[in-house]
Amino acid sequence: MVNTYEETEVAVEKRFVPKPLDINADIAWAKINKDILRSLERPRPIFWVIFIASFALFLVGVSCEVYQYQTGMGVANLDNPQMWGLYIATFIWWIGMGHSGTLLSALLHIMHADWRKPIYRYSEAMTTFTLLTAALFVLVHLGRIWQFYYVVAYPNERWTWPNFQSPLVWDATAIGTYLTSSLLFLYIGMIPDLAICRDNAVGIRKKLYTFMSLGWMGTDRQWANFRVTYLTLACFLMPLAVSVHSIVSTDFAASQQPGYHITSFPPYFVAGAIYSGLAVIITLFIVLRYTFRFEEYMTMPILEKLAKLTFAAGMVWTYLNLIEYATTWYGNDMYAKQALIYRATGPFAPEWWLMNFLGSVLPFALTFKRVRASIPVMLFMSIFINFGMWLERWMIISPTLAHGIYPWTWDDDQWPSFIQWGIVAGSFGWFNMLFMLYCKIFPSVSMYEVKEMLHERRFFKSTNVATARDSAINPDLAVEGGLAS
Amino acid sequence: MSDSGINRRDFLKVLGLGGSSLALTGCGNTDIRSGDEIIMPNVQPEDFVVPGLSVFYASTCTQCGSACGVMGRVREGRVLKMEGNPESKISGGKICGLGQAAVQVQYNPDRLTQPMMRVGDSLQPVSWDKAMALLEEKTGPKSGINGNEFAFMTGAMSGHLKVLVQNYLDSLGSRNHFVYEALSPAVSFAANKQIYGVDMPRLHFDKAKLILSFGSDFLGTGASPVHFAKEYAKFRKAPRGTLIQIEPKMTMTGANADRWIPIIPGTEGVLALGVANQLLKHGDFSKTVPADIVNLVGKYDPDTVSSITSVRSDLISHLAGLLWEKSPSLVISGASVEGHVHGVQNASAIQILNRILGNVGKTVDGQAQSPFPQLAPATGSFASLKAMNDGMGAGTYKAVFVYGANPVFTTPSFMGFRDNLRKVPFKVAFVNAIDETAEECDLVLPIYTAVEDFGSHVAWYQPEGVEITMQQPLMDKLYSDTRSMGDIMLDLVKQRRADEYKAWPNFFSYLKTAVTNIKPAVKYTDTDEHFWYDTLSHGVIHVDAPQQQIAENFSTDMLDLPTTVTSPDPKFPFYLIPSERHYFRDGRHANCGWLQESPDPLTTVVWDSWAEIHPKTAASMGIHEGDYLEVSSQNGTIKVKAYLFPGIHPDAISIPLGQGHESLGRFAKGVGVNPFKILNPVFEKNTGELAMFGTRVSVKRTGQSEIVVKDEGPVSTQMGRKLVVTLPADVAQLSKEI
Amino acid sequence: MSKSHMLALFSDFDQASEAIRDLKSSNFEGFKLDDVTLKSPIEHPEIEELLGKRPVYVRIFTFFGALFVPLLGFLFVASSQATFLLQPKGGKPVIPLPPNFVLTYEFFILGGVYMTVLGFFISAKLPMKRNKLYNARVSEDQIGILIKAEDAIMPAIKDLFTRHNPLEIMGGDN
Amino acid sequence: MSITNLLNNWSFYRQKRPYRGQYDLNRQYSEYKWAMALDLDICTGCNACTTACYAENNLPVVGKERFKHGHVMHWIRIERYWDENMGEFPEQGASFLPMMCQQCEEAPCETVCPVGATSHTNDGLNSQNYHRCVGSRYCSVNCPYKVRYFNYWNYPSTAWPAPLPDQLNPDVTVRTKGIMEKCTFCVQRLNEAKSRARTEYRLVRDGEVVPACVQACPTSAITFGNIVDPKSKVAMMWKNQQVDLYKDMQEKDNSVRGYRILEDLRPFPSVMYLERVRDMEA
Repeated sequence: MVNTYEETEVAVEKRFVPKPLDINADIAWAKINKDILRSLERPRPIFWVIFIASFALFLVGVSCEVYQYQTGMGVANLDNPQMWGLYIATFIWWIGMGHSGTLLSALLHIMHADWRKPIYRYSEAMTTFTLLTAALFVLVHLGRIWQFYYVVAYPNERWTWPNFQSPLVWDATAIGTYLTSSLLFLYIGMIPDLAICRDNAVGIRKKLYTFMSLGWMGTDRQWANFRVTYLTLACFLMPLAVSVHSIVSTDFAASQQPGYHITSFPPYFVAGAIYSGLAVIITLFIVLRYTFRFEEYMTMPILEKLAKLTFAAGMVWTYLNLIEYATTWYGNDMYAKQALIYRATGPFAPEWWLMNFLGSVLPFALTFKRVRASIPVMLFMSIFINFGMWLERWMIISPTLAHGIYPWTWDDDQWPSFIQWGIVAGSFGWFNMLFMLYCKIFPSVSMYEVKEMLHERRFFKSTNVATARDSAINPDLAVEGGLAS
Repeated sequence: MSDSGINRRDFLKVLGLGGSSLALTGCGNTDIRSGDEIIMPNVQPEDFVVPGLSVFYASTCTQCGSACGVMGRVREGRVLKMEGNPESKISGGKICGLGQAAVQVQYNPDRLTQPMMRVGDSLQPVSWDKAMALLEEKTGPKSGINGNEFAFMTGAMSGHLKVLVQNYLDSLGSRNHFVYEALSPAVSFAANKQIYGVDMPRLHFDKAKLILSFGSDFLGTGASPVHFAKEYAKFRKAPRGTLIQIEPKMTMTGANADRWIPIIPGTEGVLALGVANQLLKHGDFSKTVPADIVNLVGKYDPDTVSSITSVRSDLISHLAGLLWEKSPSLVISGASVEGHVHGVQNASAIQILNRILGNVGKTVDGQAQSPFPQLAPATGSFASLKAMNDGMGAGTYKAVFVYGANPVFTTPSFMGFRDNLRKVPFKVAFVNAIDETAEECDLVLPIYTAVEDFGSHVAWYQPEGVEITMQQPLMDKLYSDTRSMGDIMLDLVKQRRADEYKAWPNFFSYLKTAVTNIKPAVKYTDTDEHFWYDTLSHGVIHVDAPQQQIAENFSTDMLDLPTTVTSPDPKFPFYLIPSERHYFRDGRHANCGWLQESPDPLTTVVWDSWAEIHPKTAASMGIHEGDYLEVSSQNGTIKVKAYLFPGIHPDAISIPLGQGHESLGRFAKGVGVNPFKILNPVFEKNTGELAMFGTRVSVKRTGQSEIVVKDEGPVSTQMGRKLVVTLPADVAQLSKEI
Repeated sequence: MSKSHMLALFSDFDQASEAIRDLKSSNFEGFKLDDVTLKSPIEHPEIEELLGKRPVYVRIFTFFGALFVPLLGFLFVASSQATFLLQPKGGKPVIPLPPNFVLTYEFFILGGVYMTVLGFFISAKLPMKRNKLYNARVSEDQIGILIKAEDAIMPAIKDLFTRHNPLEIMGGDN
Repeated sequence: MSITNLLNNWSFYRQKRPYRGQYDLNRQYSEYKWAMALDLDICTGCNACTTACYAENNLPVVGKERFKHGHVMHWIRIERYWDENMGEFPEQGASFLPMMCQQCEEAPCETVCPVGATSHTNDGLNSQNYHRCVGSRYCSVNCPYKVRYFNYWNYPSTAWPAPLPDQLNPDVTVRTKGIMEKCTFCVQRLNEAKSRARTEYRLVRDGEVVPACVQACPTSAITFGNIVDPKSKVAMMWKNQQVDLYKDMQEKDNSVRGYRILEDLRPFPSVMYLERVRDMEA
C-alpha cells in the first residue's frame, strides 16, 4: 500500500540521526582567510631553531655522502651479497609515504568526501617533498653518482639509451611522472588560494603570488574549467599513484632473489605505502594543528576518520604480509623458504619481529575510541607505525640479500655503517627543511575548499530534515544533497 | 768461449728471431724505473721490443724446489705473467699459484734496492764498492780467515750456482756449506736410501689402480706438486683409480681422496703393519716376503693396531682387501708420517706394503741416473742447521753467509739460533727483501730476483730422463743497485782463484760456457752458439740417462715400532700438527699479496693464521670459531684463532706454517703466528732430523674472540642445492667420456 | 557606442542569483547574458542554470594527450631499443613488450596530465590580466557580478542592482 | 631510429634468445660461442686458477680488512663444501667448486641493468661495459651465482703500491671505484685470437686461445673452446655429456656426469660441470 505523506515524515524523523559535523558550519569566511593566512606570517623563533636543527641534520647527511663519494661505496659497509642496504630501503619508505598524499586527495575528491578539504593540501605537499627526498637516495646509492644521467633517456650521438627492460628505468619514469603530475595537481588546486594570498599580500610576496595565481579572479568561466580540470587530474593521479609503487615493487618482484621474487609484491607495496602515508599524514596533521592553531579546521572528527582509514590500510597490509609468508611457506620453494626462516630466526630476527608487531599488532589500538580521540597517543602511534613500515622495507632488503640462492656467499655479519645511518638521518633534515619552508610560503590548508565545505554545511543545516525526507521518497536526491559526508 | 766476441746487435737479433732470451744482462737500455711516468716504459726501445706485442721467454720457476719450466710473458720490457713451459716434463705447460707469484717477488714494494750495512744496531744503505770492500776485508785473502772459521748457509740448491758456491768454499778451504731447508725431505730420503738404495724412487701414479697415501700431500706440497697433479689427473681418468688418504689432518690431497681416514699422528707405520698383517692372509707370500718380517707383522693384529691408531679394526682388513684386489697399487708416505721420532721406521713400514703387493718395479721405480752429479740438488737437512748452530754457539765462525734460507724465522726457539747468530762477528745475507735473518746481519746484499737472473736448475724429482731447466732473465734489472748472485759469487771466487776464472767476466758467460759443455751429453750437433740459444729458447735440456736400479732390502730392524698404546702426557693432551700450506711452505713468499689473499683450500682463511680443531673437541671445551686459543708447548705459547674443522683427528690441533713474520715487508709482517717457534726438541732417531710432528701442546681459551676472515660463508654445506653432485664410481662410465 | 563595465558586490550567493535572474527577465537591448560574469570565492555550479553552460574545452586536450602521447612514447622506446647497438639482453627480444607496455602506461598518464593542464590554461585563458574592476573581497566572502553593457542602459542596470541591496557597486558611472 | 626500421626488422627485434641456429659457423657475426667444461672430479681445489686470474686481469689485492667485509674481488673462487650427510669426519673428502661468471645465455643480470652496461656479445659472452656502468649493483642482486664483484674502493690508488703497477696487464683496464666487474673468459685473449684469425681468413682453432685459469690449471680440469665448432673438444664434451646449450633442463642418463648449476632458474649457463666421482667401496 502507498504510505501517506505524514507517515513517511514521522518515519523519517525516527530514522534520521544527524551525523557529527566534521567542521563547525558558522565560521565567518573572512575569518577563514584570516586564520589560514596567519600561518604565512613571520614565524616565531622556535621555527628557526627547528629549521636550523633540520639543516644541521641535513649537513650531517651531506658530509657523509661527500665522504662516501670520495672514498667509495665501501664506507657504507655494503658487501658482495649485500649489494643494497638502507639506501634502497629508505628510498622505498619515502616513496611510499608519498602515496597517501596525492592518492588520498584524488580518491576522496572523486568520491566527494568533503572532509578531505582541510587536509589534502599539506598532504599533497608532503607527497612532493617525500618524492624529492626519495630521489636523493637513488643518487646516493649509485656507485658512480657523477654518471647518474646515464639512466635518463637523452638523445646523444652515441645512440646509447638506458635499458628500458630494467625496472630501475621504469622507476625513474614512474617517479618522474608522479613527481611532476602531483606537483601540477598541487599547483592547480592551489591557484584560487594563491589568488587570496595575492589579494592580501604586499611587497615581494605580492609579486610572487600575483605571478603564481595567473590572474585568477574566480569568474564562473574559470571555476567551470577549474572543476573539470581538477577532476580529470584526480582521475589520472589515482592509477598513477598505484602504478608508481607497484613499479617500485617490480625492482624486487622481477628479480630472481628469493624473498624478492614474490607475485604479491605490487599490492603489498601499495598497501604498505598507503599505510605509512596515512600515518605520516596524521603526524603532520597533529603538528600543523598544534603549530598553526588550526583546531577549527583540522578537527577531531577528521582525525578520527584518518585513524579509521589508517587501521583499515594497516589491516590490508597485514593481510598481504601474512599472504606473503603463507605463499612462501606453502609454495615450498627451497630458496624462498630458507630466506623466510632466516628472516625470522637469523641475525635480523629482532628487527623482523618488531616490524611485524609495529605493523600488524599496534594498529589494533586504533580500534579504541579513546586512542583515536587522544592527540598525543595518536602522534606516537603514527610515528611508531611509520617506524614499523621503515623496518619492513629494511627487512625486505637486507636479510633476503644476505641469504640468497647461493649458500657460499651468505653473509651473517653485515651491519650498516655510520655513513649509511648518517645519510638516512640527513634525509629527514632535508624533508623537514622543505616542508617547513612550504608551510611558511603557501597556505597549508585550502581556504576556498573549506569555504565550499561550509557552504554545503549551511545549505544542509537549513534543509537537513527536508533533504532526509526527500531522500526517503527519492533516494537519488540524497546523494545530490551530499549526505555522503 | 766468452760472449765478448759476439756483436751485441747480431746477438740480440738472433734472440729476437729465435723468440728466446731478452738477454739484457749488462745491456744498457733504459732502466724500467726511469720510464715509470711515461706511458711506454722504453722510450727508445731496443729493436726486439715491439710495443704492444708480448713475447714469451722460457725460464725456470724457483719459488719451490720442483724446478718447473715456465714461460714469462714479457711486454715493453716488463715481465707481466708466468705460464708453464709446455716443453718441461715437470710442469708440462702448467703452473701453480706459487709460481704465478714470482712476478710479485719481482715487483714487491718491499724489495731491497741497495746494499745495507750495519751501523750500530741499524742497517744503513751503502754503495756496492763499500760493500764489496767490506767483504774483501772480512773474508778476502788478506783477512787471514781460514776455512773452518767460515760458514755458508744456503737453501736447497742445484745447478751451476751451487757449483760456484762450492768452488768458493773450496777456494777458502772450507767444508762448511750448510744446506738447510725447514721442510726438507731428509727423512724420506733416509728411508728410501735404506730400502731402495736411492734417495727418491720414481712413482707411477698413472699406472696405479689404488693409491694408499699415508699423509703424503703430493697435490699440495712435497716433491713436485704441479707434476703430481698432472699425474693425478691421468690416474683419475678411466679406468679411474681410487685414492685413500690416511692422515691426522686433512690435506688438499686428503680432500680429494675417495676415502679419508683420520689417525693418531705418528702411528701410521703401525697401521701399515696392521694392513700388512691382514694382507698376508690373502695368499702365500713365503717366497716374496722374508719370514722374519712375516713374524714381526704377525704381532700387529687388527685390535692392537686399532687401539694404537684409533682406526676401526674392520677398516684395516677392508684396506687390505682393497689393496689386494686393486693391483697394481701404490703406497706412499708423507711428511706427517716422517716427522716423528721413529719417522724412518714409519716410512719403512709403509714401504713394506709396496714390497708385499709387488708394486716395486711397477709403480715404484728408479729415477734416471743424472750424468752430472755436480749439478744434482742439495736438498738440505736439519742436521746441517744444527751443526752450524752449534758452531756459532761455540764461536767457531768469524764469518757467515746466508743465501736462500731464513733460519731465524724457521728454527724453533729452543735452538736459540738468533742469539748464536749474533755471536758471529761478520754476517752477510744475500736477499731480495729483508727478512728476519737479514735483520740480524752486518751486510745485506740485494740480489736479482729469479726473473732477472741467469741460472740452471735440476729438480730432485725427475719425471723421466734428467731435465736441466734453464733460468734466464725475463727483463732488465728493476733496480740498478742490485746484482746477480752468480756475479757476486764469481767475484768472491776470483778473490783467490783469479786466473782460473779470468775467462768469465760475469756469471752469464760462466754459465754459458758451462752449459755448452753439456752439448755432447745431449748429442747436439750444431755450433755451441746455436746450442746455447736453443737451450735458452726451449728453457730445458733433456738428457736421457739410464734408470737407477732400485734395491729391495727390508729388514725387521727398520720396523721396530711400538706395539702398545703410547699414553699422552696429561699436561699437553694435544698433538700439534704444523701443517704446510701449499702456497706458503716455510713462509719465504709470505710477502706476496696474491698468496696472502689466495684462500687456504680447506679452511678458505686468508691473511691470517688459525688453529684447526675438531668440532667435537671444540664443543667439549666450549670453543667457537674465532675464539683466541693459547696453544702452549714446553717451548712457548702462541695465541691463535680457532677454526672448527671436521677433517682433523679429535686429539690433534693444526696450525699452518709460513705466517707470523716479524719482517719481510708490509704484506707479511705481523700477519698470523709462527708455529715453528714452539716446536719441541724432538728428533727423528735415525737421522737426527727435527720431528716436526712430535710436539705435544695444551690448548686454553683466552676469552677473546674475533671474526675469522675467510671466503667461506656462515654455512659450509650446499644447503640442498645441486652445486657439486657426487656420482658413485660404479655408476659413472668414464671410459665413454671424451 | 561605447561599452563599459560595472561590478556589483553582494553579501551572499542567493541575492546575487536573484539579481541575475531579474537581469535576465528584464531584457535590455544591447546587452547579452554572455556579458555577465559571476565572481565568487568558491565555485557555484548552480549559476549555470541562469547563465547557461560556459564552454569548457579541457576534455578535448585530455583526450588527445591520453591518445597520442603513449603512442609516441611506445615508438620512442621501441626505436631507441632498436638502435641501441642491437645488444640482446638476458635472452629477451631486443624490443620486449611487457616492459614497453609499462612505460607506455606511464606515458599515457604523463600525456593525460600535461595536456589537461595545458588545456586548462588555454580554455580558462590563464594567465590573464585582471581588469580594474576586480575587488579583493570576491576572493574572501562576497559575490561579485561583473557586466559589460552599453553606456546607455548602464543606469538602468544600476538601479536594477540597487533593488537587490548590494554592498557596493563599482564602475559604470560616467 | 625510424619507424621503417622497426617495421622492416620487426621479427628480428622480437626474436627471443637463445634459439637454435643463433650461433652458426656461417654467420658472420656469431660464428663463435665460447663455452667451458669443468671436471669436478679432477679439480683439486689448488687455487692456481684464482692466482692466474689475479695476474691476468689486474685484480686488486684488497687486504684483510676489506676481505672481512666481503669486498674481495676474485673473479673465480674455489668453494669448498662438506657433504651434508657427513658424520664425525668428512670421510669422502671435500667438494671443490670453482665458480666464475657462468656467461649465461639468458643472463638475469643483463635485463636489470638500468643503463645497459652489461649485455650479450655476438660470441655469446656476457660483457660488462665499465665506462657505462653507474654502479646501481642491480646486476649483482639478480645474479644467482653472486659472481659479480663491485669496486667498493678506489683500488687503483690503494691496491698496487709501486712498483707493483709495473706488473699490470696492459690489455686489461684497471677498474675504478663504483663499478661492477666480473669474469670475462679473458676476453682480451679471445679478441686477440679472433683478430689474428681474421687476418688469416680463418676461424680461431680449437685450443688456440684459453683463459688464464684454463692455461694454469695443473690437472687440466677446465676445457675451453668454441662450442659452435662441432669438432672442438668442448663441443664434443657437451654432446657426450648430453648437455644442450639451448635446453633449460637436461634430461640425461644417470651415468652421465655433465650438468649446469642452477639450471632450474633457466639462465642457460655456458659452463658445464662434470660431477665429482667417489669410489663408494673405498
